[in-house]
Amino acid sequence: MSSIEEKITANFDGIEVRKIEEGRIEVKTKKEALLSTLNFLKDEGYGHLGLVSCVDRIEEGIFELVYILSRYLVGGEVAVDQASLIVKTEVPRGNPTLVTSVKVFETAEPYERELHEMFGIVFSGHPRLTPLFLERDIDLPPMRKDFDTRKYVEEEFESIPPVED
Amino acid sequence: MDRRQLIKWLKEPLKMSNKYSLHVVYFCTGCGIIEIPPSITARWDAERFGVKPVATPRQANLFLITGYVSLKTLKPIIRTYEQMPAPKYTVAFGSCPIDGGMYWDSYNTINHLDKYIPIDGYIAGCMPRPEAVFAGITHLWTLIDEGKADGYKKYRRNYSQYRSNQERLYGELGWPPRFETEGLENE
Amino acid sequence: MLEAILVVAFGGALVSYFLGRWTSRIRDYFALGVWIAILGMTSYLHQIEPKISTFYPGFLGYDLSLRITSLSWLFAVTVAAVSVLVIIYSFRYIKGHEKRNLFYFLLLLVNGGMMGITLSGDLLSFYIFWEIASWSTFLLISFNRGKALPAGLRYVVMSVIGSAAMLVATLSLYSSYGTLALSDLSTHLATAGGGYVIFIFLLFFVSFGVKNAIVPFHTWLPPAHSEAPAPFSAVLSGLLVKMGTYGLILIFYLIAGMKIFLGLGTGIWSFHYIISALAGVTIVVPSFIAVLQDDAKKTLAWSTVGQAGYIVLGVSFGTGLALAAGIFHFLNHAMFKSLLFMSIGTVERKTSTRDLNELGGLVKRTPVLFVVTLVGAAGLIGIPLTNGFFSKWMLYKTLILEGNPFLAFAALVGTWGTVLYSYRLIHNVFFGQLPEKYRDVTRTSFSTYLPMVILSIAIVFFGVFPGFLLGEINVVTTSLGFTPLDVQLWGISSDSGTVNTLNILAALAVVGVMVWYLFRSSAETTEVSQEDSYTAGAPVPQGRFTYTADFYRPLEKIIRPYLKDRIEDFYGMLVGFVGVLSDTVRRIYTGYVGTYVAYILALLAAVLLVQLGWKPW
Amino acid sequence: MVGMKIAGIIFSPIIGVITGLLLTGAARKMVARVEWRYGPPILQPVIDLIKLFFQRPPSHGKTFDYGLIASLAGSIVLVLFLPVGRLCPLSEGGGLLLITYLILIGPLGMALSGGEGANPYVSIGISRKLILSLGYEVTLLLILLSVMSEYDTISIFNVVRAQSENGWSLFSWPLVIPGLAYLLILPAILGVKPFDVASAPQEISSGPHVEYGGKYLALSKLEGGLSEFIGIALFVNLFLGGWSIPGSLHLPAGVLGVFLGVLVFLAKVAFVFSLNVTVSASFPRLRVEQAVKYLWSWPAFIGLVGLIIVSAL
Amino acid sequence: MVNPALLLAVPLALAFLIPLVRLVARGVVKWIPVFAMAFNFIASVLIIPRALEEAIVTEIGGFPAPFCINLVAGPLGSILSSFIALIGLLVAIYSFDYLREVPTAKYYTMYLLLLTGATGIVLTGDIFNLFVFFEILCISSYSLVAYQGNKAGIEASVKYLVQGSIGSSLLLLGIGLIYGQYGTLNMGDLAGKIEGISSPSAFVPLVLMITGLGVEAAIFPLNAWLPDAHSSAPSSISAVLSGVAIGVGLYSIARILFTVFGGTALLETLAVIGLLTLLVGELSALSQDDVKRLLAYSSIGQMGLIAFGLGLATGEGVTGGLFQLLSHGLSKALLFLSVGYMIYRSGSKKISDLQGSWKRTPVASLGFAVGAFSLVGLPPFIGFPGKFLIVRSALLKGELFYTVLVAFVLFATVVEGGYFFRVVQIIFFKGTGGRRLKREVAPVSGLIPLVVLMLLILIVGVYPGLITGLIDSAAAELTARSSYFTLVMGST
Repeated sequence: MSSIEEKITANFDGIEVRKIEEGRIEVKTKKEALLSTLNFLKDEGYGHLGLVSCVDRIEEGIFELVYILSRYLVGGEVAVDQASLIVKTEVPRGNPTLVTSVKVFETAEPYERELHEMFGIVFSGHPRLTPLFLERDIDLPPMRKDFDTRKYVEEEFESIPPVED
Repeated sequence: MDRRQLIKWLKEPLKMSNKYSLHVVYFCTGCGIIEIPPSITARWDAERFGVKPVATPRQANLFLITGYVSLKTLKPIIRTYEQMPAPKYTVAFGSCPIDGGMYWDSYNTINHLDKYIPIDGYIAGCMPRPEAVFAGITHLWTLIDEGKADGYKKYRRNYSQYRSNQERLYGELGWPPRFETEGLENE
Repeated sequence: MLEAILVVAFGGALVSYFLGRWTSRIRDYFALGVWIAILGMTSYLHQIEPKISTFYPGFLGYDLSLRITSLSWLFAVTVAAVSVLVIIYSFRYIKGHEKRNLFYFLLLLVNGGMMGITLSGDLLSFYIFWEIASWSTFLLISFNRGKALPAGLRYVVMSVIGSAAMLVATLSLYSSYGTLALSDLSTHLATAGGGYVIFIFLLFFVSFGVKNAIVPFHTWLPPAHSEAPAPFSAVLSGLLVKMGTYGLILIFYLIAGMKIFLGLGTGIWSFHYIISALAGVTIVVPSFIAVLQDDAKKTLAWSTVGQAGYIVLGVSFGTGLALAAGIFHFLNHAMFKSLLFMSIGTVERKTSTRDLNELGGLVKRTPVLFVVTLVGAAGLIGIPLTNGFFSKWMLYKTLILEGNPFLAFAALVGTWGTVLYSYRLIHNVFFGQLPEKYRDVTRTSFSTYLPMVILSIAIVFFGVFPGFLLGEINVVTTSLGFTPLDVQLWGISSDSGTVNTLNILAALAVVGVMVWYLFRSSAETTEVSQEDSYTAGAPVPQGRFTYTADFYRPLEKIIRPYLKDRIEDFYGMLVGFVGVLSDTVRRIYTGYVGTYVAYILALLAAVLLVQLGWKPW
Repeated sequence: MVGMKIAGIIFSPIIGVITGLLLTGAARKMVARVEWRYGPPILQPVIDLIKLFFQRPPSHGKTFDYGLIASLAGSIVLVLFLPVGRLCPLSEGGGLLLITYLILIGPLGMALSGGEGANPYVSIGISRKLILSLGYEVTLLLILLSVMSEYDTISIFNVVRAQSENGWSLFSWPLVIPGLAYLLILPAILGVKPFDVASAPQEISSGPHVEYGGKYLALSKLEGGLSEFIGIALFVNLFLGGWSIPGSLHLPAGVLGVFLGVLVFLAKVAFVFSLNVTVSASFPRLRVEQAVKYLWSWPAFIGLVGLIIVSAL
Repeated sequence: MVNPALLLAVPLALAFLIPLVRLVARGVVKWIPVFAMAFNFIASVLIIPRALEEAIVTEIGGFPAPFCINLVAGPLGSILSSFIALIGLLVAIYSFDYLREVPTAKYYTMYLLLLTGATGIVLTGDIFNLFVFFEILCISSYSLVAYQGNKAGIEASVKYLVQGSIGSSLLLLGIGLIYGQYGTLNMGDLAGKIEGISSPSAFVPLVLMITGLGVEAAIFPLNAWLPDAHSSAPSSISAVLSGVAIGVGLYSIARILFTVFGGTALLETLAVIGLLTLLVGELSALSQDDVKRLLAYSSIGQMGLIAFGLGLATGEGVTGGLFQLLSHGLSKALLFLSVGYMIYRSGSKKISDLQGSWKRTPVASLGFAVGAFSLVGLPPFIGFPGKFLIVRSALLKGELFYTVLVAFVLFATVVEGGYFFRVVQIIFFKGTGGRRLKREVAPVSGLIPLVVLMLLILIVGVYPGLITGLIDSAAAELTARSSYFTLVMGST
């Protein structure tokens, strides 16, 4: 039973598969090939999407989206190697748009809303990209590295005068 | 209940009754609330001092804010504060309500809570222990005695400023102003 | 004088119909004027010694007579008073309706029929007025379209059965004694055999039980009351249902006389005890069914069945105090039940719904209606300063002191059912958040709430000074052969337990003023709108913040299985049987001429054969 | 006799209110002791009242105020009809039947005033209160009927006088069964812990009292204390012989006798109350259906058996 | 002094005059039946006072008493003939322009013949003459039933023809036997000669005659023709048929039983059969959805009630029966006429399509309600005294058997109430959704008979004393067999 790496490389071209350590495999894929990869992996048994998160690599000018998949059941009984798979893809900081993966994993829906709110990444096809946590709409998404939180606090909160009698 | 106490009771029953019967409504935000159950139950027993938790702000006169206040929870805090009947006091736990504490530079935390609602007393400590809570309460007694715990009067006096601060923070608040804002400097 | 009353009543009905076709305003005032005149005439007859006057000499060999006794005077005045108020109420209620002339005609006809019933001097005129009242009630019940039709049909079938029973009883009385006048019937019945008296009592009990909705015959009442137009359901449950009580008193006490009625059978199996046990069941079961109803009028209808149980219990228990309690409760029930039906009718007209789960918050829009309904509900429950309390107190006292606490227990448990459903009526209609669609509900007009205000004042007045009514009732009970009660203005004083409404009033007033003063002197309050309510900090959700739906759901889960109405299914089965019978009979006419000819020859052959065989002729 | 009447009219409501407050204070103290806490001073309710009367609460309209006033007035008037020790000012005013109806005014007044508060918690509280009252009322009526038919009178004063002659009815044969049933439903009548479904602070944030602020809360606390007092006073009068001392010794006549009578009565009330509080301190709150199912099973059965025996004798 | 013979001669002559007049002046044709019936009504009303003291016996054909055909206009005969004339007059007015499409002269001739037949049966004193008038009545009603020419009408009238002819032949057979046996056809003479009915020689002809007449009088097994005939005949005709024809049939049975044969023993079975007819009629009416069929079945029921009344054999019972006969005649005529109107406007006979007709035809709906309430026997209307008298006389007999029968009668009343009130509800309160043909408003002349009938029902209902006096003497004449004999024979 060939390992998962050969399977991935066999099926997709332009994809890098690297084994970081025992039980964690990293898969780098293109933005366009993301959905097909996720589908393929889901069929391979990686049915659980643990997390969708984003790393702001400001110096390379990209957002690196990380999908963590893990596998529990293989053909019905508990899988031997509890390997978790980390799928990464990159999105340019200029116009961060990506197709939503809700169609493959419904659980991705709140994560993608949060990424939209905090990083400004637009997931096309997402059912409802409404604000999730923030009470007020802030012009620059706050989690971005170029967001100066001290300046924001200075302008927004310090400018409100204390109450004198 | 010695003779001096009795005279104090007869002279200013309002102060005394407010001191020895503080019905508390806890606003459980941030990490402070975990300190409240031990303060009520057997070991520290707040009821000795007449401090009793009650179900609704209508029945309460002490408002305990137990931790950092995020932007989203400030609105319910303002509503609850305004629903309490008049002689009411607010006590804030920990350093976060004072100036934001360790979240001082977070875009989501309210740094100076007393810009939006009057706070009568702070209990320092990154989550004060029950003994500190009782120390705070007994200090509150002295404030009440000296008449300095008049947060509710300040709120009513400077309601326009409070109101404008709140509106600056949220834009549109969603409920009408509690008191007529113009020309209320009397009180 | 008596004939004048009836002529005015029936004549008024006819004239008001034709007047109405011309102008409606004059018709309203004409109808009101007619009934105020009748009320004046009946109250003028107060305290006169009983007299009989035949008003129609030769109707099929009888002369129909009218008769005024203290008992019939009391019922007649109540009928007249309540119908005056109902007519005032229906000025506004029926204003837009297309068939309003028919409504007025039938309403006045029913009231006239009831006046006839109370004033009739012999059983035949009693029967005639009874029938007139019944069929005009049928037409009025099925006045609103929709579900009113089956309700009307069910009512009319049961009331025709009742009248058939009464017809047989009247005629068998005639065939054995040759006379139908009430006065000399009582002398004859004194000598009658026990079996015959029971036969007559049973037949009369059937016909009066149908009208009075005693348990086995009560199934027509809830649909009929909830579907009839509001002013009429006030008359229906306030007065018409009580004509059965008048009949019962007439037969049991006036004609048969106390000795015979109470002498039938011994101990538990005596006739009057069985009826009181039946009345006890009528109190308990319908009261709890009323608690689970969602439709306001259905609740009131079931409560009428329950309260009618009180009255029958009072009448059939047999002691002087019990009879006085029964009659007093009839007067009270006429007051507060017609008040409640009128107020619910007004609410239904304003909000076009009477479903308790959708109403709410009307206290801010119609405060007068709220106060009036509150007084009515207090009377229904029996809060001490209302007249309901006094009659119930008398009933319990005599039940307990006469030594059968189980009837008292049934009556008291019935009261608690009343507490539940009458508070639900107040709470679901007037309290809670005012829904958006009732924001613009207008205030009640003068002619609508005038009758209700008068009734509520009467409830409280007779609650505080029951002496006025008790005086009249005392005259009635003594005329029926019971020992007079020691009646004061403020209540009844007897060694075995007195009740003094004046000191209750005084105590409540003084204490109330003191508490009000304590309330007024402490810190002043600020007025707050209904949106400013405790919601644990969240904003008040618009339209979803009222919780009056399924008010008694926990209780419903426990007692729902026990309240299945088996009597209704039995009647359904009977009707089904008659339907099947009629279908089979219809098969006889097959449609082929051959079979028809065969029938003719078969009859001929059969007759000849029988004659040849057994020679019967 | 008239002096006694006037004394009664003045003192019995005061006694009622004060004992009501003291009872609530003692209850909080006892519950604290059960939980190994010191608990507030006994006079804590008085302090609470003084504080509440100075607060400036919001009001929701006319019925919101006058409903509460009527409820408190109704409860105070009820005390006039109840023999407190020997003081029974309006004893001939209607007896037990009037009391069963006057008991209604307190909760109904509270329900009316809470109703205008237009808060869903109020509606849930009131419906639970009425369902619970239906639950225990069935047994209470059975008990009252058996007492009344046993002593063949409807005046509670005669009942107590009869007990002072031939011993407390809790220990006389037929009435021990209703006495037992009464004890079983006493927590439900008082609305204490296992049965305080109507004003549960945690679940429905104290039901009808949700919108009560300063003086409204004060009046409702007074009414609560008073109705607890009434519940126990009814039990003491019916089954523990009101002011009579057990055995053959009789109270001295005159003012001293009256005073002693009141003291004896209050002692009995205190004892029954403490018995009850210990029960309530150690029980979790029932759901409404469970409460009604319990109340309609054992206590109702015992009450019915009592009534059958009494009416059979 | 009006000779009763004129009562027959005038309508007969006018009946045959109609075809001639139609040639000359078409418009006048519809006035002739009105004149005829008006004359009859006035004449018979004039006869009543004289007939009360002493019945008028007139000989036709010049022969002495036992051999001539003589008319006996006693109180019974005169009342019934005036009743027939009244109904005939009203229906004549009603069918003035009710049947606008095809009112050929044949309708009016047949109509007049029917009424003359009925009057003849009522007045005759000779059983063969009874048979002759009986034939005139039946044949004219056969043709009138089929008058509308549609398939249902023709089929119903053929059935009616078959059963009617069997009935008439049985009647003729009975008359032949009696003539062979006693040699005379005069009722008075026969009353003298026939002693008991137990002997077969008297019993067989009696049964034959009763069965023959029974077909026309709608007794239980023999009335299978009535539902189809009355429902498919035009409303005016079914009003006359139900009101008059079957009533007259029942009169003839009573006359045969009481005066000719004096078979009082058979009366008890007549009561039982009457009760059976009542129950069958009412029960089968309950599940009908065609309003005219419903009325037809209710006519069967009412005939049963009248037979039950007559079968009680006491003076009061017969009075009740006759009173109910009149009340049924009036109410049923009113019902059929008002239903005719409603069907004319709503276009279909189904009950559910009648809803909302109170708005389209207010007077007719009111008429239906009054008729229905009076048939059920509710007080202010004429039905109540009728039912009251019957029930009173039954209870006065005192036997348990009769009280049980009364219980059945009242059960039937309840069933009757059930279906009549359902229809009244649908008419008045169901809503205005019914089918609505855009025919213009019905002619005013149609409303006059309705209003007159309503007034009559109400007035006689409130003051029954007006006609109970007359009916008592009529009942006395019926039950007193010997006085009839001396009346007819003694006068020669």
